[in-house]
Amino acid sequence: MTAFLTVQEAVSRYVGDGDAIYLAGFTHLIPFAFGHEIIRQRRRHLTLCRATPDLVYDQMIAAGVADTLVFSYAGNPGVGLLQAFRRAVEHGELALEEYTHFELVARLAAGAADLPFWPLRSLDSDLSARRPRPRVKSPFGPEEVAVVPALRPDVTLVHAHCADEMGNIYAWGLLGEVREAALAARRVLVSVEEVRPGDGLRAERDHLLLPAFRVESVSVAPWGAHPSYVHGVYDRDTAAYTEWDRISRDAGATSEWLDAFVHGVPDRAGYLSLLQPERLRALKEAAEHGA
Amino acid sequence: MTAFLTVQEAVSRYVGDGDAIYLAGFTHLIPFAFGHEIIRQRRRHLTLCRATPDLVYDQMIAAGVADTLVFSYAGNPGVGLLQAFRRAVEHGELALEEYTHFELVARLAAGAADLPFWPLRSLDSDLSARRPRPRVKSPFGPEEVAVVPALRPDVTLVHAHCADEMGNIYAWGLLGEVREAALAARRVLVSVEEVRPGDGLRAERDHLLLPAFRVESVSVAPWGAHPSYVHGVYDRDTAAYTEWDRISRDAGATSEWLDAFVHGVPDRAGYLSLLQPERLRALKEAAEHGA
Amino acid sequence: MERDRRGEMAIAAARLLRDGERVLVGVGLPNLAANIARRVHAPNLVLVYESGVIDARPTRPPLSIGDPDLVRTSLAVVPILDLFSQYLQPGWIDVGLLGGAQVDRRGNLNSTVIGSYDHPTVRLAGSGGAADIASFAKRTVVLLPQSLERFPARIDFVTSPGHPLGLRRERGPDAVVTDLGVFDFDADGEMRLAATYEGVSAEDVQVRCGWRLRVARDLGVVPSPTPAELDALRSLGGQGRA
Amino acid sequence: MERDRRGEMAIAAARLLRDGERVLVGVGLPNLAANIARRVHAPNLVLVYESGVIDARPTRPPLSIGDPDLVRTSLAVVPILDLFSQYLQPGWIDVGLLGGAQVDRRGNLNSTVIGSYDHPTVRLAGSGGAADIASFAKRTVVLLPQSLERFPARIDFVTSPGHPLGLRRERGPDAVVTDLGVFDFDADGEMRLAATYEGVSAEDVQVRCGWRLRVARDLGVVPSPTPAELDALRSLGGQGRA
Repeated sequence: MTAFLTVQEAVSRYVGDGDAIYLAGFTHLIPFAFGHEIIRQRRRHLTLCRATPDLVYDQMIAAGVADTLVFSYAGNPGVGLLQAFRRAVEHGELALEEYTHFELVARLAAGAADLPFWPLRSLDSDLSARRPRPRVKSPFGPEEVAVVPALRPDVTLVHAHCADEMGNIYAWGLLGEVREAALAARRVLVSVEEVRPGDGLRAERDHLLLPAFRVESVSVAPWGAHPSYVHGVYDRDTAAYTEWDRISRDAGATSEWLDAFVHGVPDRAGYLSLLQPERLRALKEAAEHGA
Repeated sequence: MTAFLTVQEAVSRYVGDGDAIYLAGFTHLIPFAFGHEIIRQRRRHLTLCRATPDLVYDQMIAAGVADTLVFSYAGNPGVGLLQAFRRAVEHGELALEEYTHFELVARLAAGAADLPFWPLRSLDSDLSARRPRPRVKSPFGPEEVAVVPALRPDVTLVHAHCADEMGNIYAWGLLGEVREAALAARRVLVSVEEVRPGDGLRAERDHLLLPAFRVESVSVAPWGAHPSYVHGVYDRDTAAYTEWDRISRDAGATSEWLDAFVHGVPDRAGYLSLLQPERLRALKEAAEHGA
Repeated sequence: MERDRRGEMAIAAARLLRDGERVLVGVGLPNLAANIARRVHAPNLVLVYESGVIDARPTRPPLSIGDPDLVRTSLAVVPILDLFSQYLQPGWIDVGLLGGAQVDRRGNLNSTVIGSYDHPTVRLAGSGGAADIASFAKRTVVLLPQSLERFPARIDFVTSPGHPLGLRRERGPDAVVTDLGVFDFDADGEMRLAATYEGVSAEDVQVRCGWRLRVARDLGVVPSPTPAELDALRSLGGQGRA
Repeated sequence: MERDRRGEMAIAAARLLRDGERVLVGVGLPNLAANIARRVHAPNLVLVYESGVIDARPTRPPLSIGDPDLVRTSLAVVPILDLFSQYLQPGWIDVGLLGGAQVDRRGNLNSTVIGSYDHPTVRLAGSGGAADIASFAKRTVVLLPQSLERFPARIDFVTSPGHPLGLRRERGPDAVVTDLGVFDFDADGEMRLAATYEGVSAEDVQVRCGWRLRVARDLGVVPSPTPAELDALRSLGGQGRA
């Protein structure tokens, strides 16, 4: 049975030091509430896996939770680079396992299907020079294709629109690699904007993201994806992405931000209380008008 | 650009003798209008590919269009066996390439991804004794997995709910292997219940089955899936599946049926004119009430 | 008074399903068994169909595994490829309920052909998903009526693999339910008669089995259907007499 | 009067796109170029984003490739895996528009690192989908401002493969658009200056290129932006002065 836990309980119970974790969500539905809670509980030696590390991993890297990053694009989307990531790499403080987008999602697909590898086409580059993509010969002809190894996170953390009382998870809009990342994991923890009582969600069958039996726990976390977005619920807080670029260029300012917005608050409600209500209202209105 | 053609024109232009074709649709959206037109145009030496041959291939086999059947389950769903298929096999008139469901859809997935093979787990059986599923060693560990070869039909034929005027194709309900079968093909021909003018369908983005640039031609064919069904539009004509069991047990009765319902009519409208209006009305009502 | 063999088989199979399990079912007897279980003792049973339907709550006996009623009452419908690769293959299906034309002592199933493959006496429908389900469901329960033809020493074709010789593999056949009794599988993977319906003896079963049958030392009797089970059977369109 | 180099580059790149093509674009200049083309001469251009968005009709410059506006105006949004495996890999993407930190004479692109990989001077974002797009789009158009640092004899890291030595592969780099001119690729896969903006000479370009540049015998001049192009540029939030 899917457990209904607070974000704190879920992280405390299921995310351990040294785990390989995947915070899913491609620009959309990024589980910031979970990411901040992992920082707050001072996990260490994590292997952070994510196609696009985005601000959430930049913050986690700055907070010192990570030893290794498995990724394919470490940019601040629409803004530039990830500054805490840059510092950690330029100072040799972070081990990297670097792939292309296609390779990384293919690794998840293999994990989700319980296969040791996934086949794809791949040309030589300095990425493959550093970490070979082995070739496998087709038994059916002269062709060779490359393969990448399965990626099986210990825990994948997902943010979604809503759950029903059984723990079935629903999401709308851009899904990126969320489903594959979840299905590849040994355990899936989900935070949602809301839990909807009754059977009403069953009519939304085309928007089922994960059935309850694939979900370890559900946590209610309104605004759990801010400053990323939840399609039709609140828009992306683009200003926050730009602000982070400024803050994160300075190690001291970064620490101060983490102290104030993560360590300095007990939970997501505390984080939200530090944001201007008008700011949140504008993001909500933008999403509703756009939808 | 996607062409808008009649069913006759589409088959005449794009389905050639000796082609490997795939009529997509798993119990749902089976393109009977296309199947009947292929019989009517007396194509020969086709390789018929379909997970579940169903009545449509039983009729095509009875009509003598096929040399080879690539399939995984040749039953009359909910009724029993496919009698024309049985006769052809028991008389040695049809070559078989037989797979499991998983293997067959995996072959399509490889075709859709332009890969020579697809990996999956597979235990030994008399199926694999007759046609080995070669093992490939993982470069990342001691494991071996089986692989099946890509299936790339010359033409995949699809029936769907509707298209827009650009040729984008929309469908609702159970999709089975339709998308993979279409994307694996060199050419995709689609018949639809209706073409909807304007941009209204763009709001149904979660129900896009195929973008226009993957579609060679669109043909309007109301009731194009009868006696299979179109979710929410008309229900499955279960009586027709039972009747076919009786008719198809006798080679003479089968020929008479083909003469009357396929060769004896010029097109789908002609076929429909042979059915009782109440019968069609009841199927429509059942779908609308159920939906 | 003639026995309702189909009803008895469905009820006996239903009892092997536990609440909360994910069960991959076909139409006919397997569907009947799963729905009896859901109504009687396993309200959270998750019915999965190889058409891609997950967690259906059918309102009528489905006429095919893609019946619109299954789709309309489902939690979700996924592409067939996803069902097999992301749910079945990794072990997320607890039980597969399978039929077949023949079964042997290792639980191998034939649903392909009677006679030889190239010159068949009767050509059957073939595997569909059966071989995949038999391979990767955590356990399978097989339903078929008992006869010498259906329980031969050697089946004509192995469509769905059972337990290899001398070894019980981790996943695979766990029970066989016939109109005479219920079988389980020994630690070495051989089928064993575990219980018979009232009035049926081990000898009655042996007579309709093509090999020397193992019989449990504590051979049981399949308990009679309860009123709740019979109600469920009737409401599902089974015959269901007491 | 200072030149609007970004605007000129976007317009020059837009002209390389043909109506009806499927174009895989990123945010920034590539997005600007594709949308100018769509408004001026290629109304049926299909904009595809590596986030899975197919056929977007953005109403504003997207702030990320997963911008809600792209999703809301799209024909469909598919899982990233499907976009790469079922659309890009089989060759259904006609053009990839790519940026990068460095390019070399074979069209190899670096977007990973300045300096060494293990001890970088500047660590950049990495491939994302760029290496996949450069490998499998039928052709790629590269946009980047021209400087010695960006056009070195040897780039620091090959993120996205260009043409192998001595061979023009079937897919791969087809044009490079900078703020000085437009390059194509010779039959042997080497970059060649094809045209310059008005007032820019081949020598101006050579000065900002780290290798001995091939120049087309019939070196052209990039035509000035048309009023329609400038209108489109302005309406898309580019600067767009004449």
